[in-house]
Amino acid sequence: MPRSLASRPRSAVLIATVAATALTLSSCGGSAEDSSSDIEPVVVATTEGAMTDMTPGMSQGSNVDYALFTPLTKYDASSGDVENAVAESIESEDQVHWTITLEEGWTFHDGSPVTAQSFADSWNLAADPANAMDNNGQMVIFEGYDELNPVEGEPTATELSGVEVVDDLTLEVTLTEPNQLLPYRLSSTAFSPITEETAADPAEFARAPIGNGPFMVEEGWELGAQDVTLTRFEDYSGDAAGLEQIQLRIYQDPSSTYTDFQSGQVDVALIEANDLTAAEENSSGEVVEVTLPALIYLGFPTWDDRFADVDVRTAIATAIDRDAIVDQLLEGHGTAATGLSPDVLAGADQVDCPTCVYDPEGAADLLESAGGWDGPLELQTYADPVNEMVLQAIANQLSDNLGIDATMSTAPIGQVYDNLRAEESDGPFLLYSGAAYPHVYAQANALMATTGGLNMTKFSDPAFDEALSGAKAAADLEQAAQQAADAAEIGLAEAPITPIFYPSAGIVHSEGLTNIQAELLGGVNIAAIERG
Amino acid sequence: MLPALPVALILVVAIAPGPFAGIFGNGDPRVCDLANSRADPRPGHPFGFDVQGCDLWANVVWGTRSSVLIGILVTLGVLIIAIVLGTLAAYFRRWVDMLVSRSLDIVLGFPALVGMVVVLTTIGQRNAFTVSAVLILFGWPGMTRVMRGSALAVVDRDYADAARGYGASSWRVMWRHVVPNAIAPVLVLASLAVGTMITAESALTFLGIGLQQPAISWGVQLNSAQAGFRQHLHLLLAPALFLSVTVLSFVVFGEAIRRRLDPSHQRSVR
Amino acid sequence: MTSVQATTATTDLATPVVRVRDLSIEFATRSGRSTAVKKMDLDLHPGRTLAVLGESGSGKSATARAIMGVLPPGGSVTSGTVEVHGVDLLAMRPKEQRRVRGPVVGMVFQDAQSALNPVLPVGYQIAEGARAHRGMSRKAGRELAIDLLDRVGIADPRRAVDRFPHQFSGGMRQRVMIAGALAIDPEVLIADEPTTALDVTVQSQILQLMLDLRDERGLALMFITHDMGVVATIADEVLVMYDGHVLERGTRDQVLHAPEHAYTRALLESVPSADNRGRELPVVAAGVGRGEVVEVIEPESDVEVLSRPGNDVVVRAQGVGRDFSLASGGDWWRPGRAGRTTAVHEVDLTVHAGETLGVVGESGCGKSTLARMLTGGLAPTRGRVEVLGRDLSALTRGERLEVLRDVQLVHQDPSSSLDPRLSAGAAIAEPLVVHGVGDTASRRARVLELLDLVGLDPDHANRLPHQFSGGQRQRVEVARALALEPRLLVLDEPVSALDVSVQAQVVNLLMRLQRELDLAYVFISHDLGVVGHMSHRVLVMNGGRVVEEGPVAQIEDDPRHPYTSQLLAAVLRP
Amino acid sequence: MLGYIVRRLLASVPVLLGTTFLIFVAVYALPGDPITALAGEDQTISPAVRRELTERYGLDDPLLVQYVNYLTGLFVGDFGVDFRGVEVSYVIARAWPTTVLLALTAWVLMAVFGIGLGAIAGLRPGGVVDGAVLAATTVLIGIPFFVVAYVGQIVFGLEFGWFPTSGTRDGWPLSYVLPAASLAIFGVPELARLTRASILENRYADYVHAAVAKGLSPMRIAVRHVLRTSLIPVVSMLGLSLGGLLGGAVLVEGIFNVPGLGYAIFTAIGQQNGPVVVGIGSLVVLVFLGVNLLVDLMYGVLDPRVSLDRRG
Repeated sequence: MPRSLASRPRSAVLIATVAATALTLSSCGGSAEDSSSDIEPVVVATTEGAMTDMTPGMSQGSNVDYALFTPLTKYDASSGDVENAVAESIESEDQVHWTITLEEGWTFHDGSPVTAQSFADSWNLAADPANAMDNNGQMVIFEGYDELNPVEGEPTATELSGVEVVDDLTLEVTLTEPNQLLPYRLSSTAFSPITEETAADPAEFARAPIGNGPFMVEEGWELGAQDVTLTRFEDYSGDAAGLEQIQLRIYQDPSSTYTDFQSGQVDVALIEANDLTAAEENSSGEVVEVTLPALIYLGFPTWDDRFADVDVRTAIATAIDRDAIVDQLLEGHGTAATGLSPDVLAGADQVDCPTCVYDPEGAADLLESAGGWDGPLELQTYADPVNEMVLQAIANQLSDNLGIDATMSTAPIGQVYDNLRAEESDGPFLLYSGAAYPHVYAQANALMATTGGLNMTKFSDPAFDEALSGAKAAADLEQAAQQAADAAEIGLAEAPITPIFYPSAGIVHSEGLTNIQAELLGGVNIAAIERG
Repeated sequence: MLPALPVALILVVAIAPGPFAGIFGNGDPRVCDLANSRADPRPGHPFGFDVQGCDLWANVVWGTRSSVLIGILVTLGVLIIAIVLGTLAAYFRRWVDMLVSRSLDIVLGFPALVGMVVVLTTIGQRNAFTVSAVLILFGWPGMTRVMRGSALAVVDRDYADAARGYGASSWRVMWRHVVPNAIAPVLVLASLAVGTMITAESALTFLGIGLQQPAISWGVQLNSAQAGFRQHLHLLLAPALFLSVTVLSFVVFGEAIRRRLDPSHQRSVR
Repeated sequence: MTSVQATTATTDLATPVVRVRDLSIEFATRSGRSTAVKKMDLDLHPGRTLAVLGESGSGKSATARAIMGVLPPGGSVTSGTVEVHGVDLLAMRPKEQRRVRGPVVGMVFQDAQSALNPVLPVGYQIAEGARAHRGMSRKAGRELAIDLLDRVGIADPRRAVDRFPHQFSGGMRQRVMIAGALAIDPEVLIADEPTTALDVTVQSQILQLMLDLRDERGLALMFITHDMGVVATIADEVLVMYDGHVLERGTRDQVLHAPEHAYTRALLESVPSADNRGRELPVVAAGVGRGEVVEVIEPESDVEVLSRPGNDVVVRAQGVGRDFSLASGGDWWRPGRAGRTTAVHEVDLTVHAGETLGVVGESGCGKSTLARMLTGGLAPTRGRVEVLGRDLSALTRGERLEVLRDVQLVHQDPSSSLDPRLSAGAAIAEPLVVHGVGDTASRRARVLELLDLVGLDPDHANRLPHQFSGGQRQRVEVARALALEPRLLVLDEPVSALDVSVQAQVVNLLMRLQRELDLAYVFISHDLGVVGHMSHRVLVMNGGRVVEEGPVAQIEDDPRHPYTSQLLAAVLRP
Repeated sequence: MLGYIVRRLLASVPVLLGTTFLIFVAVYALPGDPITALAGEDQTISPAVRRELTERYGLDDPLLVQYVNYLTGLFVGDFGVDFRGVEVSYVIARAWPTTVLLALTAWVLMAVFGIGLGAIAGLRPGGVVDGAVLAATTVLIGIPFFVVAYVGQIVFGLEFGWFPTSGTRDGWPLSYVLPAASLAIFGVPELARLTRASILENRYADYVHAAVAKGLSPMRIAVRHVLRTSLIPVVSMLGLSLGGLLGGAVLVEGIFNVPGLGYAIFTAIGQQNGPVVVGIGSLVVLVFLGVNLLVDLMYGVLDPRVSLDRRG
């Protein structure tokens, strides 16, 4: 259906999910297992986008990626912490040089052992520009990336100099700058290991992946296949999967999954917020609502003189009634933003957002004292039904509370970003930002740092940048979280962006299934599902 | 002519929606309160409220304007192109006909919807005029084809020949004899096209490439209604009802024109 | 041999196969109901021909269609019986009717082109009746069709049987039609003007065929026609209809030679021919007659009033010819195939002021192409056309327009040569507007003058073409042609679409205009009678060539070319 | 006949060139940077990767060079590689059968209902069926199709459970009924009206009267004489409607999650995946031209008056 046509930034296309509210519905955490194989396999809906290329360098962090691959570390949905998975330890003295030791006994689905080389191969493959892999940019943390990816001219290296295999179970990694958050980053499937065969010919394994995750595919699938069966990997070294088999039902467009769920064709599906109300009112099946580790925010084009004054930005930000938008417009399916990320992300609950309050009178006074507003105001977003709905409501509120003639317009997503990058837009814009890894630092860095990947406001504040760098170089994770939160507050006080809400999605599942959890950045945790 | 009444009424609403919107009290489509979001109909608000908490009746009435404007604009555009190209092709034949017929084939060969998506995405600008222009761009071949066929028949009639015989210029023959006599089937198609084009606009908007807020049109309303129509059916029904009635009025009107122009009404529209 | 002999059959006259009594037919029109046929009686006897004579709208076709149950929409029988072998056909149930219509009474329609389904092979259409009624197999039906095609005179019937109607000529199609009716072996055959659209030579062949079939099979034939010549050829009894009423009935000789009713007499006298050459024709006042009261306006004098030609040459053609490339004219990327056809070979002709040059020929002989070349509508491939001494091809566009004001074309079918949306006044004024003659007021005056000249009333100026009768339309067309005061009118079959009585009016008008305005005419027609009536000289065309040229008397009495003789022999005379 | 086909094929060359070029230009002009779209807006793309991709897809060549390269490939049956590294011919091959099946099913439904209803109405004008058909077709024109599709999905798929609500897992015909019916509904009213008008036109033709005068049964006359001739314009419209059906497939395939060409091309437009858009676009145009040729050949069969060698 058309609403998903306009793709969101990537992590959103995947309907990314960190289960902030991460519920374990039923507490029977045991492996009450159903061994009778003649029972119909549990059908889990997924999107075609998640199934195009499963090579870690191309992976998108979907729940299927996590079912097939297990990286060095793993995010715990219930606590919000990062734990070791394949790694036995990840240690550093200076946050630049790291020693990674692997746990013994991990094997790939084909029986070959998971070694230090398996990780080095994967990272080198992704870092090589000749492969033009999507996750090439993530390898930037490793020393030697610049030699492989020079700004101009030919590469002067073929492998990352910062990744060194010491022995089968030990890696020595050198980073380009101190980064206390490395364990968080390594939990991404982009950093999963690959077999020797995959390294030699990645295209061959794109849709017949040999991973090290809790599930395996016995045969590959064709592009466009409608069903793919996953079988439990019995030699998995982590927590064994709850079900013997899972049938993935691949949707081109996730919007019809709810209808299919109702008609009994699907057992577990991630549904969009629009369908949540219907799902809650409907008796068939059960619903788990999850808050996405993402933020919908309003950004200001700081290159436009009209928004140069922080008071003007603050006035606009505080004239928005976030609670009304979430409660009325979104029918409660979302969370009014009080910071940069849902609280479950590390450090997120320590962020205070001065512009996230609703104070219409104060906003009007503030705008008045800043010189008032002249002329129309055009808000922008890309074509997406929720974005359009929310932005229209914001426009209405600005008109009502500030007396500004506010309207909205939409454009194709590519054009919106192109215009912003070229500084050709002249109105505040409503955008989505998903956390690249479960840490408030990720959002703060992406949205407000001078070099941030999603810094569309062209905001640049040395004080903020410095504070944020300090967080990365912090002595421990706790301190890193606190410093990142402090930095975020510095940025938010300048109001280059103002957070609006954290979007929600829902997992519906048929009765008889338990332990339905959200996976990091990718829908339901497939391995956790149990019958019972 | 009785069938003209609904069309006339719709035109009046399109030109001056204000009084009609205000019949039940709240006539301003932009007075919105999120507290009323998706609220059901209640006294003073016969159609209830839309997602933004605006009065749906006022919105639907105001939506008549852009929907009907687009319908008429596109039909006029297509009609003019059809008359000009169809007549020229039929009158001059040879390379003019070849050119017109080939371009016609090219556009017809294009799956129109896909073409419109590509072009509208490319333009980026989406207002009543660009949407109309795109609908015209992909809508002209059908009517042009009919006009060409109809004009071909007229050009072959003796009176066109007779006019040339007493020295009338090509321009005069086309304008005074060919066009008036060939236009009937195209006019009928045109009256039907108004309705079709209104639906087409709503389809484009549904695809997210038609009009967009803050424009008020039935397509925009239907588009925003599809999100939650299962819980709030009135969101979908109100604009759909108006759309259907409008299209129907124009269809009935076209049918009446057809009967009038073709008393035997045995001749096919095409 | 093409002359037709009527043989009088001697069958029992007492028991008619079909007996129509008190038949009335009405049509629903916008302005209410109108009576098409009023209390009609007729009998059809085996082996005999009843000719129903009448002009358009007289109710003759409606009678036939009512018998066959194919009245056009809106038509209905309001009273009367149609007894076939003593049983009333109209009272039967549809299923029983189908056992009569077809098997007992067959029908041949006027226009075989439209009465044959264009998308079915003729063999199928001939056999389908027999297959339906006699349960004949497809194969047997095919054999039957081949037999019948052979019988109606179609060469190579085994191949013809699989062809489609459009692959046949008009006369052949009519034969196919007849074969289709005969396939069910009816006792009665109703033929509704089956030869009207055909050339004279073909017409006489078809009539002969029908007479042969009548005698061979003892058919009772009902033959509907407006043509006195046809009546004289084929009828045993005649029934004259006018406005739904039977005005006169009797044997052929009685009606043709001793008509009782004034209308019948007027009809007979108003047929133009060399015999009444140059004389004014009697006219039935159109629309005056209601029922049995018909007003006939007899000519004021019975003397020849043909104009005397002058010596000025108005138009001269020298060796003009025209080729057409074939329809498969190729595509845009390559020129048409070599296929070209010659419509007109080298033709020479001269027309003087006040003179009528008759051009006679059958369809496809190049008459119309010649007409268009003379009026500048079509450029000749060869030779040249001079109008008042100026060579058309040597003139600039503007000069040509000026010169061509003196030459105007009058089309065959006035119903299509007048723009249906322009009033008569506007149509007549059009040439004046185009040439910038006068202002609005003076043009209006000129229109009234022209209307008066062609015998129409001033208030006719505001009427639209469809509000005129056929004859009146032809008058409007003539008035338009005269608007620019031309010296020459090229008349392309100006009266062939008109009824006899109307034809007489137009012929009278044309002759009067010639005398008054000293006009030269090129009068093109397939009808030797009309040409003989009003021409000074005649040009006979065949296959795009002029085969004979000379004064009327010489052509009529002493034809030198065999084609001319053939043409003359095929003419049916009352 | 053969000569005609060859000439027609030659004549479609400029049309094909024209349309593919137009699609090419339009895709070229799509806003946004395809490389950014490829990786995702929030991904950082190193200049080296950008160079590699630009090189790989020839993105910095002038438009005409790209077009000529594309055509050369097309000439040997190579549709190129899309921006996700998948052979476009592969994308087409997997989506093609589904869409063809869907479009053909819709086509048949449209023909059966359109012609059937039109014929009943036309043979008994003014009757109850005629009135009902006229009313129903008029109302149908006024309802936006997606409303019809959703309602059909919910009523027949969900409430009654007669048909699957989405996907093509249950194969033909079960899985195809709902989407095909939604697709066919666009065409039924117009087709029914055309059939009705065409029948009314032929009902009182002389040859029908001639058939009555032969005492043929009404059924035989209706089928053999009236319908046969009346269907000629209908066939040509059916042919033309295929383009519309393929276009409509875009919407319907999305709503019913049918993995076909329509959805592929629509997604590709969203992702600025030019090669897929151009590839599928060219293919659809090619199919359209082919179907038109077929329709014209059919015309020759249905209407012997039409001599194919004389049509340009």
